[in-house]
Amino acid sequence: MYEVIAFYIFSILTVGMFGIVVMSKNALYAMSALAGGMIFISGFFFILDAEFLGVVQIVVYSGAIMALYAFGMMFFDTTRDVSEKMRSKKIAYTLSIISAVLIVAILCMPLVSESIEASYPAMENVGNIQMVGLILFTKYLVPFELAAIMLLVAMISGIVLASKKMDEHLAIEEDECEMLKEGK
Amino acid sequence: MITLTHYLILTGLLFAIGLVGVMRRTNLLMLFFSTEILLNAVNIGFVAVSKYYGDFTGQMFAFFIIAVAASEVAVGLGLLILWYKRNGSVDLNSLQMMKG
Amino acid sequence: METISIDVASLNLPALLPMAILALGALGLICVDLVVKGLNRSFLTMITILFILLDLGAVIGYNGPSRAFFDVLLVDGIALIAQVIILVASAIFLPLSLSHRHFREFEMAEFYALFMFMIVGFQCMVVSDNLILIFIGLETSSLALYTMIAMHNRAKAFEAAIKYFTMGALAAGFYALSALIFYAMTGSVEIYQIEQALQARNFEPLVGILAGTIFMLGALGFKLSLVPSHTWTPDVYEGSSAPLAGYMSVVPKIAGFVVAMRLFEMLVYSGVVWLEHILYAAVVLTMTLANITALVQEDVKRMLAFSSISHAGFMMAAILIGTTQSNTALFLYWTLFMFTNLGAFTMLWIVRHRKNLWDERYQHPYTKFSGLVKLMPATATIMGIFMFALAGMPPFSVFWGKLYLISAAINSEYIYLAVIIALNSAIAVYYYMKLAVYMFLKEPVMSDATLYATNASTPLKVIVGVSVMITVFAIIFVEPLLNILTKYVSASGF
Amino acid sequence: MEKYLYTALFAPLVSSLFVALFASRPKMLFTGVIASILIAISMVSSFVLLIDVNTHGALHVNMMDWIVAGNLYIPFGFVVDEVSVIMMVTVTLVSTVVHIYSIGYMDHDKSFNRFFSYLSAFVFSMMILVMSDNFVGLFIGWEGVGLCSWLLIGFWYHKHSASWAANEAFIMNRIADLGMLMGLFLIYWNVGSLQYEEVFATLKDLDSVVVATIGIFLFIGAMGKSAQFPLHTWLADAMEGPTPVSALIHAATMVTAGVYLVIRCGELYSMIPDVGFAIASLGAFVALFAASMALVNNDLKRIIAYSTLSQLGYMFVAAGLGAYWIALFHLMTHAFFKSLLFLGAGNVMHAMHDELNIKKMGGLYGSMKATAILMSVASVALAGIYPLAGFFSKDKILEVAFNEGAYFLWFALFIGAGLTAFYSFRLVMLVFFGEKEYIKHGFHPHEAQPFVIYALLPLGLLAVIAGWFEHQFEGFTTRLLARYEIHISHGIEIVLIGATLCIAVGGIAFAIYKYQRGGFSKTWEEGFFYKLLSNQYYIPKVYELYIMRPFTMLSQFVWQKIDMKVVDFTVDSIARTIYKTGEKSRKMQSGNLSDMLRWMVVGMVVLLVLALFYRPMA
Amino acid sequence: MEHILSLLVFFPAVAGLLGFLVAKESIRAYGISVSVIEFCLSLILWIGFDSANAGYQFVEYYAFIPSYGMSYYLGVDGISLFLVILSTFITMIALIGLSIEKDIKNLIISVLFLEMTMVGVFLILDVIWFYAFWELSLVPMLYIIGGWGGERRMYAAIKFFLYTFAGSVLMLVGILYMGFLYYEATGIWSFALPDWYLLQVPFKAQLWLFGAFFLGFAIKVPMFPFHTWLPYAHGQAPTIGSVILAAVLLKMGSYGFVRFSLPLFPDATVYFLIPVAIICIIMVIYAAMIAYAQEDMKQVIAYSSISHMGIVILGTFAMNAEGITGSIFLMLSHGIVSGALFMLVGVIYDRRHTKMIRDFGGLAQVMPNFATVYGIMLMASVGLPLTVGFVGEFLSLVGFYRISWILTLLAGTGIILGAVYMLVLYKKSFFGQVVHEENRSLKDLNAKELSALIPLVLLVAILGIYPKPLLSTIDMSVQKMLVLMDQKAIEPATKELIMKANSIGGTH
Repeated sequence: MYEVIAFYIFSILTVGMFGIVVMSKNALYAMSALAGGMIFISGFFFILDAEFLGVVQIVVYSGAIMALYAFGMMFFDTTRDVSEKMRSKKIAYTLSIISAVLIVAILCMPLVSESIEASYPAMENVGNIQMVGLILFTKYLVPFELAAIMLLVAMISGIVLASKKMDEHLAIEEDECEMLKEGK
Repeated sequence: MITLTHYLILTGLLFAIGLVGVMRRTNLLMLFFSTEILLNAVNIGFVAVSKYYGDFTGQMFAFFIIAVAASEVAVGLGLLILWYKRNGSVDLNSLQMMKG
Repeated sequence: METISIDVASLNLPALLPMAILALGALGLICVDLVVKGLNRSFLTMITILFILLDLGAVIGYNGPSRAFFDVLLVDGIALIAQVIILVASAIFLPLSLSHRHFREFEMAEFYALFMFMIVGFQCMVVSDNLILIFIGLETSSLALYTMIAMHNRAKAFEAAIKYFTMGALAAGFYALSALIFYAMTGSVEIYQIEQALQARNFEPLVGILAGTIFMLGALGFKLSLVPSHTWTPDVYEGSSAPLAGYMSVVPKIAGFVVAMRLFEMLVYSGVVWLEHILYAAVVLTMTLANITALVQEDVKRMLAFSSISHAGFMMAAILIGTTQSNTALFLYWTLFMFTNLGAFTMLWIVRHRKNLWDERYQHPYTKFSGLVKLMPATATIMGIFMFALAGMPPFSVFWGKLYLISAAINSEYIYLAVIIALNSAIAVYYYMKLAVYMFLKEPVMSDATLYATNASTPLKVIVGVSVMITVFAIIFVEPLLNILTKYVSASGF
Repeated sequence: MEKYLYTALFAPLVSSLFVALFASRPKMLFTGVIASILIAISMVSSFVLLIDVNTHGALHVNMMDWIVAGNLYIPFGFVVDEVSVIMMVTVTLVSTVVHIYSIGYMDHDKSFNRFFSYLSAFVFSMMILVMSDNFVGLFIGWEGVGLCSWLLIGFWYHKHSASWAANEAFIMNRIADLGMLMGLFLIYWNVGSLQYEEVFATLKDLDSVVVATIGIFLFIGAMGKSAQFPLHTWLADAMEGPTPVSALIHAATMVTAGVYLVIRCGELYSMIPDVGFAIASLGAFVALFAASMALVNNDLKRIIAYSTLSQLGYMFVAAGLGAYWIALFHLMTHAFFKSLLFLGAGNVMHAMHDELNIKKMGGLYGSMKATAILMSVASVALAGIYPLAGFFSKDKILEVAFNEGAYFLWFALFIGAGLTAFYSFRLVMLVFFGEKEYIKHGFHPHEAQPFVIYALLPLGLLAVIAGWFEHQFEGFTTRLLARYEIHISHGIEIVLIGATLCIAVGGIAFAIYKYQRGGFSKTWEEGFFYKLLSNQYYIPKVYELYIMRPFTMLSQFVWQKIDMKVVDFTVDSIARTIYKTGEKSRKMQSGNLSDMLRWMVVGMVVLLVLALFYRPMA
Repeated sequence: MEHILSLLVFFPAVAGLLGFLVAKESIRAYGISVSVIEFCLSLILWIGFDSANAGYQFVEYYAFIPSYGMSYYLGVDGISLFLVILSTFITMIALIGLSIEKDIKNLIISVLFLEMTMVGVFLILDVIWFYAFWELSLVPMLYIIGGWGGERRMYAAIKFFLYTFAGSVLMLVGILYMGFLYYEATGIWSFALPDWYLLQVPFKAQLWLFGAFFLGFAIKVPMFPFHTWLPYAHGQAPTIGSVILAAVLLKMGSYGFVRFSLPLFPDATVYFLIPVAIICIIMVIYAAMIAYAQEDMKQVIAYSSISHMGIVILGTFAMNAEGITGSIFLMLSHGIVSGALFMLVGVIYDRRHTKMIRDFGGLAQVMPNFATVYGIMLMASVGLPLTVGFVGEFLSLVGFYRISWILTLLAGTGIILGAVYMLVLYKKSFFGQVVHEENRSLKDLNAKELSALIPLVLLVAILGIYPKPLLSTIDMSVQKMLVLMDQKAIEPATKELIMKANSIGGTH
């Protein structure tokens, strides 16, 4: 019963939060809502006995990602209301509704099979974090390492893209700058 | 009782919300928010299925998805900053130099 | 909880060696860059190529079992072929950085590090049938690629990178959802287990499988630029530097093809007619729409972008047909296409000019090439050869791939597909020929030949020379290539 | 004897080729002389062959293979037998005279050399035509004379009318040639050979319908060359050529090729009397039809041309009714007097500075006696007055018609004889006697050079005496050709001859009577018949209006409307449609990121809808 | 003599490559020398050719891609021998008569490459390579038309290229399907034509394959209604382009019919015989009428080419030795005659820079030699006996007469209409008075032009009078092919028709 209540509360909250994210005109609201939504999602993780993921969710999303976004937002000066000129609203909304209906409809189907043997079943007496660690460093060591590389790539990218090197007009040609002014 | 289907429906709903955002947002930063929603929606599904099967693979996937999301944000923001520095706007309608 | 003991030998570490070499190389390069300032691009290029070659050696030298590292890695025939193609392509595209004029991205060690990480990503995509690893590989390579595009440091490059990135993010969402659906249905994220589980369930419920496939098609379709997820291609190609654009038209796609092959092949063989029809439609649409749009392009680079979409359509046709011959044809085609494409983009790179002298909007409008034969006969002829080769004109390289592909279609009774491919080649010949027409039949707009060679350098010329040789004398390589490819493809059960 | 054969055949070729070397040079007298000599050599050889055939029988040589493919075997084979040798003699004889005559006639022409080259080429073609031992060889000559006729009619090519007439002649002949070709094909696929011998040997094994078809097809060929109705218009127009050409080609030799063909295929036609009768009827019709047009014409050469047409009709009557030797006989005699007539007309033309309207002449007898006498003799011969050549041959034809019971044909020919006599002497009267109209027009006529006149003498002589050899001729030719038995009694025969003579003499007398008094009154010319006749029954107009113009318009229509607007347009519009689709599909590439993302979602949505609702059957 | 065929194929290409190094001033001489050598080589081939042997001679075989049945397979028989000689001869003549100065180096090199592809098409026995040469021939032609053509040269060149390319890609599908059928039947891949000859293709498949090949060939020939590229290509091409296009490239299509359609698909050939024949008739009459309506001298000849090709195809479909031999001979003769006619138009175009008939008139007075040569070629074109034009036309029509007399009669109207448009053209441009003052000072043929034209004139006469050496050689191979077709035929109707078409007498 407690689970049901939690599920519905979290569901309503996340949907609401994410709804704000996509609908709100104020970027700050949107970001805050996103952060909220992320945290509520970690709630689901706790309900689902994935404590480690729940923690990671909060730490990574709310801690790291949201901080980045906040930084970005300050940088872009979008704390005020943003005016978005949306093109062909009707199409967008029609598509949205149809896709929502379809995706939900499909996910309602009895997708799950009864006769599945778990590849990595939860073991008795072993905590979630231990289990995650165990699998992560055996079976998923390679993806884990690759993920490390990916993060490194992201880091390098972030550094390179935001660094002074890109700032100064490294482009040896200037032609596009003029074009830019003319164009937009 | 909350079944897996509930979670999957939630996943679907959130994913759809993400799609709505992707389609209607023209502010790039907020567009990126929407892509985060997409991934998070899927995460819920993974963890739920994982729970249902008593199998940890789903959690693993979710874990990696979080990592991916984090990396994407870094790169995405980097690109956005570059563009903003050049162009003073993060509206995607300003990205129309190339077409046709 | 008892301790887990794992036999190191069972991990089959050599399978991981190629990726490790490159990753370490990249790390090393960054470290060196920290210590030594102002490394010359030639050093960076060459050291990177060396690592790539080492990697290649490790790939070719691998002769262990196909499964490795808790079955996460799958080093089968197509993985090997794909890796070889990826590495060779990387090794031959990279020296394009040594152009006459200096581009700052090529001066930065980060670029090369990212390049190597990207290759690692691609390699991980092809040597696995685990959806997680594929996903991480995909993202690693994509993120590196986005950055490298942006490092060209032009407004258009940024625009291209952002477009590519945003669509990539959506595609990543699709990928994740698809993986979720498959996982929910089968309890596994490994393709061979998914296959078994689906068979055990007798492919029920079908809609679920279809939904999973659809989202996967969306994700891979983005990577392979299938209609309607192809819209990024021309813009990104236009925005990126020519070497990178050429590279993008070859390498990410071959990685994507391997994944698609692994995933769709099982579905095609499941006897789900729906899927066959959908793939058929996607293939036809991709080929035709891209071809038709390419007809009206005014810029050569954009035209090549659309043409590469259409070539990807041909390749999807090979996957649709799904016989050993068609899969062999895919690799044969792509190998031959790689060299020709390399040549074509190198030519664009060579004729790149500082200012947009010919057109406000485009770097390489057709008019730029007007009467080139009068100014630089050899350049024009070589460019013409590349164009006709891309058009599938015998006896140049791509023709043999196309021949084998059409033959594969016919042998599997896909007669109409064969006809459609043939008709598309006929349409495609127009826009390739258009460039030839401009170069050979029109009068030059500028009389200054040096305008066209401002970026030429010896390495570039060598590359063009090599690729033109391979393009023209492709017939010599076809037989050995075919034997090797058939052997590996059939050995891995496709 | 073969060497005589080859000499006879190739001397004209040598002449033509040799002279052709100087074709573009200004006049060189020796070309004409050498050509004449070579043709004369050919003539002599022909005479030798005539004697040889008379004593030793036919000569057959096979020079070399020509076309060999599949079962088809066509050699260059030549046969000199009773028929061909007669033709050879006639052709070479007339040719020689014409060549010599031309030296004088073409004296002032700047293309003197070219003329002789063409003329000799014609003789060569004609020789091939008559000497060939197979149908295709005949066809070579057939087309060869057509070519030379084209060249010679259009000799003065700067004249529009000349080149037009040349083309008309060639094209008309081509129409007929198609028929002939079809005949050849039919023969080949039924017989397996195109050699005369083999064809005639197997004829009896063939289905009669096939034989009849062959006969009709071949006759269509003959109609073209011999200018039978309705393919006759070219002959009158062909008078645009130099007069010697008219004499040689359009009177004596080429136009008779059709008759020769029918005679040559006598064995074939004798198997199909119905077709033969049709030929004869057509011949009789043309005899009358052409004569009627000659009555009112004022053009010196056209009158003679119509007369030729009429005489060809006579020949076809004979040939059609199976009297092949008689047809051949008339062919020969006609060649003599008709070429004489033409050459004489040439002298007149020369004297009158190429004026052709006989109304502007008159009284020329005073200034050109020799010509006047020769032409009068020829006219008498043509009219068929005893004892000149025309009498013997023409009378025979009338007899044949009567003998066959074809009284209607006989009557037509009978009337024709009268008309012939009338228009011949109308011409003679208007040209040589009566008022000297030419003075009003300021002409100063003079007689031709003496050697020209001398050259004409042999023809004049033959026009007189040729008929006397009737029996020898019959004996000689019927060795090869079918004999023709005349069943009518001697008495009736005498009556017939008398009647014919009477009408001929009557015609002459009427002409002399009328034209000594200045001819018919002007009111005649207003009459319907006069107009009809002088406009050649409006046939050229009909051709012009209902064939040429529609064809031209249709061609324009086919080109402009069908080829350009339909066929080509379709092709272009396919390309254009594809290109336009490209322009449209380009819009998809709006460059807007939002649109791009939406496209991806659209793709997903469409597929998902399909996944739910599309269920294909395997 | 061992590798003479390879030599023949690749000599011009190698020479063309080396031509890049030759100075511009002497490139003409170089081109002519190369083409003369090539022509001599082809004559040597003829001398060495054993005309009693109907099969392939000088065969060179080298397995190229054995796993896929592709090989480098050269061979020559009676059918192809003279077409090869025609190609080398026409190239030589065209180069001798070449009057273009602009970018001559590129032009000559293109022509040499073109020569390679032409000779290759006729000599190669591997179908894939055949296709390769076939397609490759388009490229130099594209360049020649587009680079040196008239005002609308781009349009013409692109149309020519795209049209023929589109047709041939479908042929490629057909080729590959045929290869697949061979594989299914024998378990071995092979694209060697002699191997394919041994295969009996199922009737249904024959129909489809015939269609696929037909499209490729028909566009090249060009057959109605696929002909509209030709007037543009000819109208815009420079003289040398028109000459080679008309003389040789069109023959590739008709050669394809003889080489592929007939022996590979005898039943389909018989099945489609009447429709194809009707198309031929339409071509003959329709093109002749259009030719009559033309105002441009070159277009007249271009359309007349279509008209004549109608007879060629008709002869090919006669299914008997007379017709097929005749049609091959007609290909040769049309090559010579139309080549010469296009050269002649080029001669006048060089002088007056116009091809409009109305701009001429009375040329016979000004340029007698020109008029004479023109007249001879004209007569050969209308098929006068003892010219080269007659033999082939006669044989083709004779052959087809056995199939249908009425269609032959209709096709025969071509000889009338041919005379009509040709003579009218001749009259308008050569006869009459000189109307335009510019024409009064025109120079007659110069030595260069004469040296190009006189060989053609001689050939017209010699082959018209003594075609036997050619005919008997061709006939030998054709008869062999007919026997093969008869053996391969599946449907009894086919056997019957072949039997009937090749026998004398009987009902029909």
